[in-house]
Amino acid sequence: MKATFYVAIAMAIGLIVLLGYFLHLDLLANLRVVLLEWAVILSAVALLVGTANLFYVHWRKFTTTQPNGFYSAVLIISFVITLGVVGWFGPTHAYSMWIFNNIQVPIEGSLMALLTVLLAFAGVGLFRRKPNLMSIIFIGTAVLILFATGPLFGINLPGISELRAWIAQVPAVAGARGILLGVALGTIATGLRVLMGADRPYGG
Amino acid sequence: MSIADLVGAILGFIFTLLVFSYIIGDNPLFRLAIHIFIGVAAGFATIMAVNNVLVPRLLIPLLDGSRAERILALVPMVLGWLLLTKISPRLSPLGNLPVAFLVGVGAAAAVGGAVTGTLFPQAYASINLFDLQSAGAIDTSLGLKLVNGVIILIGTIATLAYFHFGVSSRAQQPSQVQVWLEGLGQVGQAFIAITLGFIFAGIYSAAMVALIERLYFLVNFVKPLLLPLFPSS
Amino acid sequence: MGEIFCPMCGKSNPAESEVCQFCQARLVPLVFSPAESEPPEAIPEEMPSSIDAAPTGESDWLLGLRSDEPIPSEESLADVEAGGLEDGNLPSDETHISADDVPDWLARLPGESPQEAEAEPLSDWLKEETGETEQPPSKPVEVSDWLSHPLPDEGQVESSESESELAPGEFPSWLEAIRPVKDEPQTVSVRGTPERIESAGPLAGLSGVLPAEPDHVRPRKSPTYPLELRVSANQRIHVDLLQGLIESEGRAQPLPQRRGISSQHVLRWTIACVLWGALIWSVITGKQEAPLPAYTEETAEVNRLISQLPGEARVLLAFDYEPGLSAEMDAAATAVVDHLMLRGAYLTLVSTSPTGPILAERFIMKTQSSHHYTSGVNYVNLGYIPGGAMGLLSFVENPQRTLPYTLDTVAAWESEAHAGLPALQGVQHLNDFELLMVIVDDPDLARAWVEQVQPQLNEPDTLTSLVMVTSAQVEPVMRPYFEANPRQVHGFVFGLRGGAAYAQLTGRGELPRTYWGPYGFGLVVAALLILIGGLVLSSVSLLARSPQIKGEANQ
Amino acid sequence: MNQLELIGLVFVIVFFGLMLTLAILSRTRPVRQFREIQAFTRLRHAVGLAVEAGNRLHLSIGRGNLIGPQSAVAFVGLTVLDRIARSTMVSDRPPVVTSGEGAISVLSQDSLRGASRAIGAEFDPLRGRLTGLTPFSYVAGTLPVIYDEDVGANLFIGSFGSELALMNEAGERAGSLTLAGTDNLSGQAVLYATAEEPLIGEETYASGAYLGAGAMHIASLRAQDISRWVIISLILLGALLKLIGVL
Repeated sequence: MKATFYVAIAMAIGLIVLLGYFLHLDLLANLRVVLLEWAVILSAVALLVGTANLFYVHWRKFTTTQPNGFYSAVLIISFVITLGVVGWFGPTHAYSMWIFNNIQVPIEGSLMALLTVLLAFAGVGLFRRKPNLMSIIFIGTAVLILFATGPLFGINLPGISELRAWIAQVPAVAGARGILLGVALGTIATGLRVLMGADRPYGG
Repeated sequence: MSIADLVGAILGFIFTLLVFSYIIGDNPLFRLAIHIFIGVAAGFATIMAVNNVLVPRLLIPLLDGSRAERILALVPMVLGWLLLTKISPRLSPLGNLPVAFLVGVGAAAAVGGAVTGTLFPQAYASINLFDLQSAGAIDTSLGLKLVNGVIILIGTIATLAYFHFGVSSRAQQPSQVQVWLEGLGQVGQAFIAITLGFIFAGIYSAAMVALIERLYFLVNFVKPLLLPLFPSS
Repeated sequence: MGEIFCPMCGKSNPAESEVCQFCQARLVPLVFSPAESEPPEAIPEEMPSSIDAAPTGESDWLLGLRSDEPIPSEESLADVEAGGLEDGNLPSDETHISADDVPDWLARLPGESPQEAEAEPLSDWLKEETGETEQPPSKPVEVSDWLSHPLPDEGQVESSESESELAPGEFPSWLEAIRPVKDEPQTVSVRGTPERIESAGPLAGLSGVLPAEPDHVRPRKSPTYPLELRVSANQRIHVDLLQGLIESEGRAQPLPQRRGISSQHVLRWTIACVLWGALIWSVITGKQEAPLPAYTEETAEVNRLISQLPGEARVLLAFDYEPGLSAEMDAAATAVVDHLMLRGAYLTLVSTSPTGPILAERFIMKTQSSHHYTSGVNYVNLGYIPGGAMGLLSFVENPQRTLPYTLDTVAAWESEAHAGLPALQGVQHLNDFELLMVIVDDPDLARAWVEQVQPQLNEPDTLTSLVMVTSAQVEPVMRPYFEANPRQVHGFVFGLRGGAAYAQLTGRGELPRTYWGPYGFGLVVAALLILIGGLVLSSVSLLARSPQIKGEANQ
Repeated sequence: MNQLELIGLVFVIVFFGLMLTLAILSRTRPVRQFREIQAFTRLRHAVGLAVEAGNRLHLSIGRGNLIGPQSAVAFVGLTVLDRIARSTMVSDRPPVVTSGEGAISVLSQDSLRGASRAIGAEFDPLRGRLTGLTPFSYVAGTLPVIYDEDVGANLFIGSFGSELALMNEAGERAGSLTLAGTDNLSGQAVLYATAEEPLIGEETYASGAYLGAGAMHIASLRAQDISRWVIISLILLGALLKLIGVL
């Protein structure tokens, strides 16, 4: 009985929000705005639940002296310090900006920089892993665009910029559009399954 | 450069090297850096959620909003408390109501967003390629626009056809339609490979700029320390 | 002349004989008179005293009955317990048949006396029957129960013969080995007492007849069967092996340890050394000066739109990218925002990601410090719009209700209560801004901005333009919005290439100029690495696989 | 309601009706065959290995915002989690689930709890984890799970960006199978090059049907196929009418 109650809640709420996309009735529009407002607030509360889960997992790892428990302690300390400084002084204060500019941005930038090696390594090994026509076209296009994007030591290969622009405007757009239309169909099917109660990720 | 900036630069320098050491292999220094990073990122995200959502949209209306605002804010407050019970495995079933609420809104947003935000705009854009009247106004050569339009149309349809899942049950002698579908799917695969290859090059470019920015930071940090050693350069 | 069968050897004797002429076993029970009987041996303590004391009121006939059953002596019980059937201590009467007592006529008979049966090995056919291997002489042969029964009458001879042909039931060695050593229950076994033979009435001569009067029930502990099997060393090994197998199933197997250094590691290090070495050299020497790229149509459109902005224009600037891509996005947007600030535009900063507002502050401090823009005066930071695309929709429909305060929780909008901040003077809706600029790194987020903002821009007599500064990976997804008719996005700057082209147009923007040289050099080196590396690796694997392919072709 | 919104509403209602009809028909008619997707074949094999050989399965369901279009691919990840948890929960090494958004991590714990209750296994709250609150910190927090917890196969099904390359590459270094699918185009470009078994575009949304999650999943996949050809016909017709100037 409880499960059907949750299914009814999800269906009713979902139906109101979905109809709000297509029907512009004042009552429906206002109801939809209020429901969205509550959903945004609950999303923020869910973020706090997630943070509690993150804290609990690492706390257990540290207190039960599992291997690598030291790193969990480091994570908890850095989390508490950041929470204290940014919470007390505000996110745009000099101290908060100091933490952001000297810890978060350098590390995220470095992780992104690692992709130059990881993606090149994947590109080199792709044809060996999947020796088929699709891999050849994929690698060929990627290498051509890399050559055409930056300056070629000042050499201006005739037509390479125009070829790059054409690939960007025609075949790449066609493929992207087809993939996006397919993804949209899959999204509609999945959403409708949840709205009709066939899929119930809640109520566990 | 103030002391805080100097300490900050040293910290940034060390963290950059620790993360770059991952290329050699997963090592304790890399683990130390990413665990500090996860803690800092979680701290910022938590404060932003509280400052930008919970305070202005829940607490302020509850504390000094109008009567209507207070009543409206009571419902998310109760649902919020119920959702917090998900932290404890024992009380967790109490939080199923707000979760069902979120899933209902999420599913509707997915369907509504897909239809109005992707399906129709992309289909409409494919049709608009052949709006030759307006093409004349922007003095693009008509022939080239038409050829490009036809190629984009074929590419879009072939890509969409490639994802077709159903196959005829008579696998031994596939019907004519199946053979034709197979061919169209091959064309679609080529277009998918070009699109993903182009995006792959775009991601690689972004990573390259990130690497160059980090290298400039490292070099500019080390250069003043080494300059006294090479007065001539 | 009737006959009577000896209960011990089963042979027939004349009805009137009291003792078996073959094995001297008594055929007729002894008649007991109180004067002659011996006092009963010490009854085991566990026997409840109530039985000894013979409950009062018990009638004489009962006592007489009880006296008929010979109470086994302590020793024989012990024999039974210790020896068990296996050791040949067959429970029998007090008399024990010794070799001397066997009469000659019996010795000549083809049948065997128990002793000879023990000594003589089993005949061959019997071995096949029982499938038994050569048994060591010490192995006891158990006399099956059915043998001990009295032989039936003349009429049943045929069946008896067939029974005599039946090999005495004998346990095979493997069954013998796993029979419990001490499996008899600790208590006195009822089997120890010889069965009564009816001497009167219609059932005369039959044994094992259920007594009319109920037996008295002795309280006994339930038989416990200790399971210590007699197992040979070989079988012990097998049992241990089996046990090990079963236990190992329950234990999680450690995954195979990854080999220290593999060819993958070497390939990865080679790529890193070549690529990063080239870039470090380029960054240090600064030798890679290269001409900035020519501007493209979509970039020129952005320049045109900003150049046409009126003085003190209101501009909405969205910072929707992750800190990881801040290098590319800062380089792409520096020249454009610099141009905006040159025009004296008032900026309103928003974001749909939690780190966006702080990235915006960092961008203005780091790349635009020369313009001395101050928060709350020249620009206002409204913070982060939660809820992704849905939150964006509510912001587009009603910005004041969605973001009422700045990041520092100051009331931002103009209302009766407060004057609001200069950057938002006269702004109520999205189309009150002269320009919307979105700096975004994700294709889905970029599309969400276009889809949500579209209705506002299509309002009649709206002069608001939408331009985007995006990462290079977003180009194929967003370009169609520029080429649509009417244009949904009025101008684009794609990645560092677009940023460098814009810097070429304005003649300003230090960051893109600095990065452009090493960027081009790095991309070429990477492209060559992927191309050459891929070809080499594929040909190596093809060569390695060709013998295998040839081998399959020959089969 | 303008013309486009009316067409949108009609399309959703027709799609919904199609799904219901096909689901009801599938009870009486033989089930239609689907083309083989190599990734799902290897996934079923990996699930079998997880039960017999005790390899742990690691499922990561991304960082998409639950109240946005990215919620659909998160629901697909939760469906795959439910299917896998039911068969591998009793193995020596039960599955571990990571995610990068608060609401999705709450749903992943619910799915694990529901699966444990369905097969009578004990639920361990540590199996469903949030590893980071921003995209890159989520990936950085997932790397130790891939390396340290004897993972035999990694499944990344959800909303990911280009940072997905770090997780795929870590899976390869750890010597485990990586199977990945996402709705984001940047994520798809990266996973095509780095994942052993990539799911491109719409294939990610077919996970439920290929893993036997129920008749409605098969019906919705067939409804997608039918509406695919309806959209292709509308585009062709519209282009023709636009070319001759009618539209």
